[in-house]
Amino acid sequence: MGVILYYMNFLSLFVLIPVLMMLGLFVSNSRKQIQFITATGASLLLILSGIITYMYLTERAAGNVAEMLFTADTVWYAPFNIHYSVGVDGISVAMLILSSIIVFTGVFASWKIDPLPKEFFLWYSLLSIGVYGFFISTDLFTMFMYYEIALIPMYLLIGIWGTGRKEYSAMKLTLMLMGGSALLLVGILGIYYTSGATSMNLLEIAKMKIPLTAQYYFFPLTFLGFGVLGALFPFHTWSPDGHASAPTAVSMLHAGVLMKLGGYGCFRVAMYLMPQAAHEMAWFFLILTGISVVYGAFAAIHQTDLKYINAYSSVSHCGLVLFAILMMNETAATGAILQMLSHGLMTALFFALIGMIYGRTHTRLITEMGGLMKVLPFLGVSYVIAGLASLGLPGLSGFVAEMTIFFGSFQHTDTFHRVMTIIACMSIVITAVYILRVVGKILFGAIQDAHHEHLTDATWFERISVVTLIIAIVAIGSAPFWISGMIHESVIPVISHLAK
Amino acid sequence: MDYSSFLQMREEFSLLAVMVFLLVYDIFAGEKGLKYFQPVALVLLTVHTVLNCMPRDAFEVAGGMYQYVPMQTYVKSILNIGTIIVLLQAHKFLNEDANRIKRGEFYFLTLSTLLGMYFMISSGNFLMFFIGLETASIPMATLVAFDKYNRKSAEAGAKYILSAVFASSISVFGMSLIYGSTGTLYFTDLATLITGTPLQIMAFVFFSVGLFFKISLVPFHLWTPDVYEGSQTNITSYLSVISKGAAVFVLFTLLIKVFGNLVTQWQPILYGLAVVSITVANVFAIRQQNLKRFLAFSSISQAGYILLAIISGSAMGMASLVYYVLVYMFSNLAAFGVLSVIENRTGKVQMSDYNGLYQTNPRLSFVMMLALFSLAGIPPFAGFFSKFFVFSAAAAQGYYVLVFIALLNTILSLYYYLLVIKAMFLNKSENPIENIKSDFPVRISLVVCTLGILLVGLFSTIYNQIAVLSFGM
Amino acid sequence: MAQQIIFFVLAAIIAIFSILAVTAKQIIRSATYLLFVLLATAGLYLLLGYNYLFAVQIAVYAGGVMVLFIFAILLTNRPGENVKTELAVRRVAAGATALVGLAFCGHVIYWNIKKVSELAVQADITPQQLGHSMLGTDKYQYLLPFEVISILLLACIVGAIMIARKR
Amino acid sequence: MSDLLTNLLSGPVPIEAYLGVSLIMFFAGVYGFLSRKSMLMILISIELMLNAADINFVVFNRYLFPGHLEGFYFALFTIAIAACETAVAIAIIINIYRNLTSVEVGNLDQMKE
Amino acid sequence: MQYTLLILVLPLLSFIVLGLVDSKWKPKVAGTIGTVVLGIITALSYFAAWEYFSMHRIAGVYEKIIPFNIEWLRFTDYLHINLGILLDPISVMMLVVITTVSFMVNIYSLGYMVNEKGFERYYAFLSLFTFSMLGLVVATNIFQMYIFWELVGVSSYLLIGFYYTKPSAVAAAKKAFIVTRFADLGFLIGILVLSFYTKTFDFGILTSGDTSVFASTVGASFMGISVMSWALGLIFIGGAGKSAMFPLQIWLPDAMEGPTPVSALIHAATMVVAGVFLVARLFPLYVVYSPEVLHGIAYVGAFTSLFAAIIACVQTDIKRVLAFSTISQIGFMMVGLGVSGNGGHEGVGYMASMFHLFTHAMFKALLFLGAGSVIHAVRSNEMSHMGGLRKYMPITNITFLIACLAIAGIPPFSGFFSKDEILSACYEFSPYMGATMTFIAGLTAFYMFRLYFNIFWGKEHKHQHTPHESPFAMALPLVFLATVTVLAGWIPFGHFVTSDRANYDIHLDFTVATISVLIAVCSITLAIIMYRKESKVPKRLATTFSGLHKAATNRFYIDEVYIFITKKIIFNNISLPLAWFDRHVIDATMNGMAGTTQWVSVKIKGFQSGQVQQYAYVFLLGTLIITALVLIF
Repeated sequence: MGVILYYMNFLSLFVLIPVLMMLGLFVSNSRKQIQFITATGASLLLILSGIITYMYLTERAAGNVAEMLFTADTVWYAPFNIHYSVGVDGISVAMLILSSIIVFTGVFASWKIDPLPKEFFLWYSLLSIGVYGFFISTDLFTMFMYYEIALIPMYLLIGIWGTGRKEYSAMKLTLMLMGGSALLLVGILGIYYTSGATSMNLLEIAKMKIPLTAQYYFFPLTFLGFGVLGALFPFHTWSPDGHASAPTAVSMLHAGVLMKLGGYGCFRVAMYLMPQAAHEMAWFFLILTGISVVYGAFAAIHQTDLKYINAYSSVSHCGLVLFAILMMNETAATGAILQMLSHGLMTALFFALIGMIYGRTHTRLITEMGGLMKVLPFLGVSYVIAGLASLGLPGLSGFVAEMTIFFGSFQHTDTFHRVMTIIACMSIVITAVYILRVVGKILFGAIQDAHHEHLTDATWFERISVVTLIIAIVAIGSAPFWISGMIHESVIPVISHLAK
Repeated sequence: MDYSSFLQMREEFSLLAVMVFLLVYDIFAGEKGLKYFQPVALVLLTVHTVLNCMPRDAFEVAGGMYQYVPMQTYVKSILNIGTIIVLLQAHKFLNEDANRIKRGEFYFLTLSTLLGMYFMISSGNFLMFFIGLETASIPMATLVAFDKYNRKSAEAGAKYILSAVFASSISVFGMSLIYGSTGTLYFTDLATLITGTPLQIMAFVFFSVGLFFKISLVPFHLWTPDVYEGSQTNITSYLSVISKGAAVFVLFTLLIKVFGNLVTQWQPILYGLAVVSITVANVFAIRQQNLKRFLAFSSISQAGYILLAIISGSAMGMASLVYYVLVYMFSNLAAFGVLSVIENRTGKVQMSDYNGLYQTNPRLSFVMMLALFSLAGIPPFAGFFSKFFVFSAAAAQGYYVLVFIALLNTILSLYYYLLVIKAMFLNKSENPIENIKSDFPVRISLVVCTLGILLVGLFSTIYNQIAVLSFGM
Repeated sequence: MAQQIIFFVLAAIIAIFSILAVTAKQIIRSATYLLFVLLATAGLYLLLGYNYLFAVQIAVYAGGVMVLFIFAILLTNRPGENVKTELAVRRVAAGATALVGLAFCGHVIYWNIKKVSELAVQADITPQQLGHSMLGTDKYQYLLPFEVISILLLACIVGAIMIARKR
Repeated sequence: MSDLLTNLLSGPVPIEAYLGVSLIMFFAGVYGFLSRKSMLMILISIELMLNAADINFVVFNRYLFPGHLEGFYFALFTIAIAACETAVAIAIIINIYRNLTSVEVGNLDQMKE
Repeated sequence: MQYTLLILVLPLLSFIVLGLVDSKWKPKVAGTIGTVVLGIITALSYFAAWEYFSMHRIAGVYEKIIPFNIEWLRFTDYLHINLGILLDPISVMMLVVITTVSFMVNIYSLGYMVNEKGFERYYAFLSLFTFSMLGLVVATNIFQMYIFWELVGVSSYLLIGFYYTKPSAVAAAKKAFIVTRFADLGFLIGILVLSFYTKTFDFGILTSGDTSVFASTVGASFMGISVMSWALGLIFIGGAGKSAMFPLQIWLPDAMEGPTPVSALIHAATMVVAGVFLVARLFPLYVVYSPEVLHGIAYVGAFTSLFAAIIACVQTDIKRVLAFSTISQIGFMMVGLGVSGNGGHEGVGYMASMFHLFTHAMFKALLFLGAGSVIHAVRSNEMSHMGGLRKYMPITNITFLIACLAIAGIPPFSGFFSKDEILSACYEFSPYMGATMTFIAGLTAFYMFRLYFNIFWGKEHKHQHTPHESPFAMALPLVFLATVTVLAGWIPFGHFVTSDRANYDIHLDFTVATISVLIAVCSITLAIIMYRKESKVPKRLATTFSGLHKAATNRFYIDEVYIFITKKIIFNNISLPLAWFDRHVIDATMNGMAGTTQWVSVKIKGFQSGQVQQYAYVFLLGTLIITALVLIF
């Protein structure tokens, strides 16, 4: 009866808090109350992620070498061996931190959302349930369930509160991601049934050996399934439209966290459980991800809509995540996780800023803006910082992640992999091109529109959101060792499993 | 002769008692007493449901004419609950002046079809089965034509009775061939006598199309949208949930119990039917503007998904099937409930009429949304779990390609479900449907459905209970 | 020998009038042909020794169903009006399908049925026996269906009246 | 084939003959159902189809499985059910006639696509 | 020598403080903070240099000191990025150069920039730059260098784009960043390749002479070229980008859009020599493992030098002349390294190159600051707007002249000594190289004096405001740098910086010196004739060699080539089609699938005709077909 409530593990708080937020929102009736509830909830989550990180690190320091910590396991659907099981390792902790930061900043970025604030935050909370649940799950079923939970609120969030061709984009995004999850579900079922495991728990299945022929079918399915969410070429087209139409906080959460579900899943599920197929088929996906990386960057050069630029840039950056994962060595994988973290933060920052700029100028076309640095110095400087993070400036998070990926990938013994790495490296130049183009066009130069002369700079809640993100970006960028170490040691079991 | 063994058929007798009582009550009660007709009926039905919800040990009556296994209790209970919900939703409709006079008939006919389904479910002989089937479908035709001065309803009635009779004559022809090739009509005897001769296979196909018709699988589904559209909404929901639910369960039992030896034949048949049903229905559904037609096609594709559970032919499949029917009942009845409330008040059933519904009727649109999400299989609503289990059951038997095709179709189905949600939440309307204050019984029904959608999935007890019994089938 | 001749006569009647019944131009003729077919079927039952069935067939069909038909025809038809058939295309399609179905089913049945031409000797079915098995609760006894079909009949009556009556 | 003919004419009536008759009846019914425009005609065709099944049951019972009366009873009940069907169908058709002043099946086209 | 850490930390703190407070403080305060911090670290650097050169010599060889080193990020067990401080002769020398010039520029800016908006921002960026540049030179490993290399690039970007409302400045900043970024890609790949084979980033290990580190590179080659050549060549591309070697020089002239003190600091004295420093840092590797790349560097340097010198002769924007002159001089340094061998007399090129780096930093900074002073006075960069300024700006005039003499290689100014060493190294390498470089030296003298005379002599231009001498804050650095320029030549540089860190006595090669001085004098004379007074000679020459003149004025159309490549090829032929492809092929495929489904849906609606008989027909057919299929298969 009621497993979730019954056997509480404190990791489940990550899911429970948003649920409570939803309940609170149900009964709330003024904007003040809504703001209070969401801000409190989001702050609690942020604090909780801090606590988890601290506990995790102390536990590890105390010499606990279990693959997953704080595990809890309750049988849910016994006939299908479905368990509600949770647990975290360094990777999940990193993702939880990311999610918490972005959920927190997203709340402030949509402080004055209109219309229907209550509904907005209801769906927003549901979305965060999906995200958190995914990262704490160790059971394939619950993972998949949370994954899907995260998909659906998107439709309404984009459709109701979005801009532009929102209905089209929302539909496209939802359907394409649903397509991904269709592939994924077949993959998951295949994995479970061919492995002969007696539970859907990841760690359990990992101990089993899935027959090679089965792996050949289910690895591509699973990888592609998650890959769609990770904006893998050629299934990335939901991303530009979707991000362009989504409201600020949703873009942030979606690009910042949801796309990371893809990478995380590819790593945790597809590759971890089917190592042999991963080895043999990696080349194909490497080419796809390589295309993603370069292609996304090139496509971004030519866009004129800020959100499109950032969306294509996300395609490129997330491509790099999958690319690194496929290299199957510790360093590259660490880099991939770092890149998820870093890209999550900076793309959230970007979308937050774009949202704020759009809220003032009512345009996202770079041709219609200019010289905003003069009237919006805070937003301008933040935008430059985000841009610099994105193009991989040392001291900001992007650099750490990208370098770890490149150096990790280049350690591969095959020439093919190394050549691919070099091709992927090219993206950093192209990134610089489009980032500087945007910065130059919208922030610098002369003001294009007379109305823009009288814009006001960021308000306090917008500043909270932006500053939090910048602090996180700088923190990771300038002191990467602890988080990199934490991730690295959690990557090792997976990679060593792959190496067998 | 000892008729005491008949008393074991508690479900049937108790329902029959309710029926007879209502018939008498309807005839003899005065104007005053008739006021309480519906509440009395609903209370009696609830009592009947509660009394008969505990499974008992398996038994046979009338020399195997009637066979009971515990699982049937659950199925019958699901049908009971569904019927009660439908009747709650029909409450308002039946209180209208034009219909009050036919109220007793409505209840009697509905319950007699339900009784027919009971017998169909518990039959142990083709004769019983056939009578049950007909009891479930012939009075249904009169229900479909219930709103007899409505041209659409009359047409739907005609279409239904003609199609149904055609289907049952093919089916009965098939039964005759089964009899001809085996010499018996008792299920227990047939299981061994059916050995897979071409005649038996042909007989089997002829026979089963009768059921396919009831489940409305493509290409035996063509009547469905027309009839669903034409008949009164509550009857449509009854058709789409109760009648279909009983039929899928029976199909599964028969396939296992009687045609177990033909498994190599019926698996590919169902495979093809599942693929075609899901796909064709979805492709049709995306274009529908009338929500009743829309839900008709949706129910056809849902039937296709149920076939996945049947194909697996396993205990797991059986449990998934019953569970699927339960969840499908809650979801579909919630959707139809909203539909009927709105149709009864405003007569609007077009999708474009629903534009901006959320602005004026947030609760109704919320329930509708939950129902559609559940039908689309979105977590954390119950529909997700039921779909997952069905897929899981099929995958366990190695039908990965089938699962894959079905899953691809979920994209399509999500698309059209989202169209409705889009209409309600996203679209703006010049003259939206005014705020509707639904009456108490409907509200109860919607609350029950919503709770069902929300909780049946999250609480595993229900499924586990079903699964425990599924091994006895 | 007489049996054979009777059979062939009946068979011929059935075959011919079946086809006539579905192709006749006037509906009243059609109904009449149907009556012939039903009567001939009753004759077959008699030939096979099922007197009781013969009686039921005549009573129910000729006495009940046909009356219903005639009433319905009189209610809905202006006399002398021909009943239209479907377009030629559809007729051909229907005919072809029916023929294919006939051939196909005939083929399957013919090659798979146990070929018996001798009738087993069977004692007459007495009314007592019938009554027994009709009201018994054992195997091969039919009280339960008998009861259930009464419910069906009741429901049908209720339904039919509800539909057919004014208001 | 000639065997069959001689058997037919000289020996006792073989089961195939009965089945042939019922098949013809059945498919005549099918043809009627698919090709006639009047709903009453369609109903007549249905009667043919059901009747064919009855013949099958009776013949099988008498020829192949004379031990019990299963086919016999089935036919008996089917006759009753056919009567029910006819009654309800005719009620509905009359209702249609009241609504449309026609019993042509082609007029039932309010709902499509 | 732990205190050297302060040299890095202080400017960083200064950046953070100045960056965060933004416009809350009075501009003066910000400027003062920046300058004081620079003053402190300059003093620290001088102290460190004194301590290092006087105390840390063991057996005649300067030791390498790593006073501070922490692990910043670990890639693998053997590859980890450390952040630390490496002190050896070249890094200590660079510390001195950077802090000195930076300090001077800070002081100068107090006068030059005082009226600009965003004064604090300016000082914040200057601090950031100083921090990054210092971090670069003291890097203990190649990756630390790369990190600071990038930071230097971004500070350069920010400073060039300081006047962000000016489109040309924004464009120049962007160009500078992207071009160097492109080169950095080479650097990065170079590091990838190098670290892949050597399994280390550490300079200490790489340059220790331990061959076991390179064991795996033996015989490893890619496309017929050994991996070490690939690695070192690619790394050089990075250096070439920062040091504006051909063909990556295009960003530097445009970078003159930034404030002039910035040009003095970044684009003359410090950042642009980072490439030279990089090659010098990895010199032991170049010499041992890939001499062919080293020679390539020499040729690239020589060509760039010549190329830039020719262009410098015809430019009319004084800062651009100086920019091309910078390119040309860096070419000299590259040549010096390229022709050098390792150790002792062989290594004279290395020593000379470093020496030239040092002297050039001083006199080029001086030139830029002088030019800034002039621009400050006349508010224009164009030569035609100047002339006859010597009367108004005596200090500027004299210091500028000193710098010109130094760069022209006239003894006893510092440029003479360093350039002479390079030339003699060139002659030892090959006579042709020597001759070319001598010719370029002559060109240098010519265009510098063309510049000088055009500014301070010649016809006086009508000024709107009467030009006046710069304030004290600007004059002081000029005087200080002029003094250094005069005296620096006498530093016994070989005692401090050599390729093998051992002592080496400089001795002038008088033949080479005489030739070069003669040529310089001739060139100067020519310049005097042509530009001291207004004359028709330049015009006539320009018409005679109109093709060459036009090409040189347009910088040999290299920018156009770049624009062609970026705009036409990348932007229009790759990016645009890709964007199109994305929308109209990939996205259209996805939309097409949806569209097809809709289409099918419309097409098959006829099945649902509403006709019961058709339904029954389908029903029957379905039954028969299923039966048939099952029976047949």
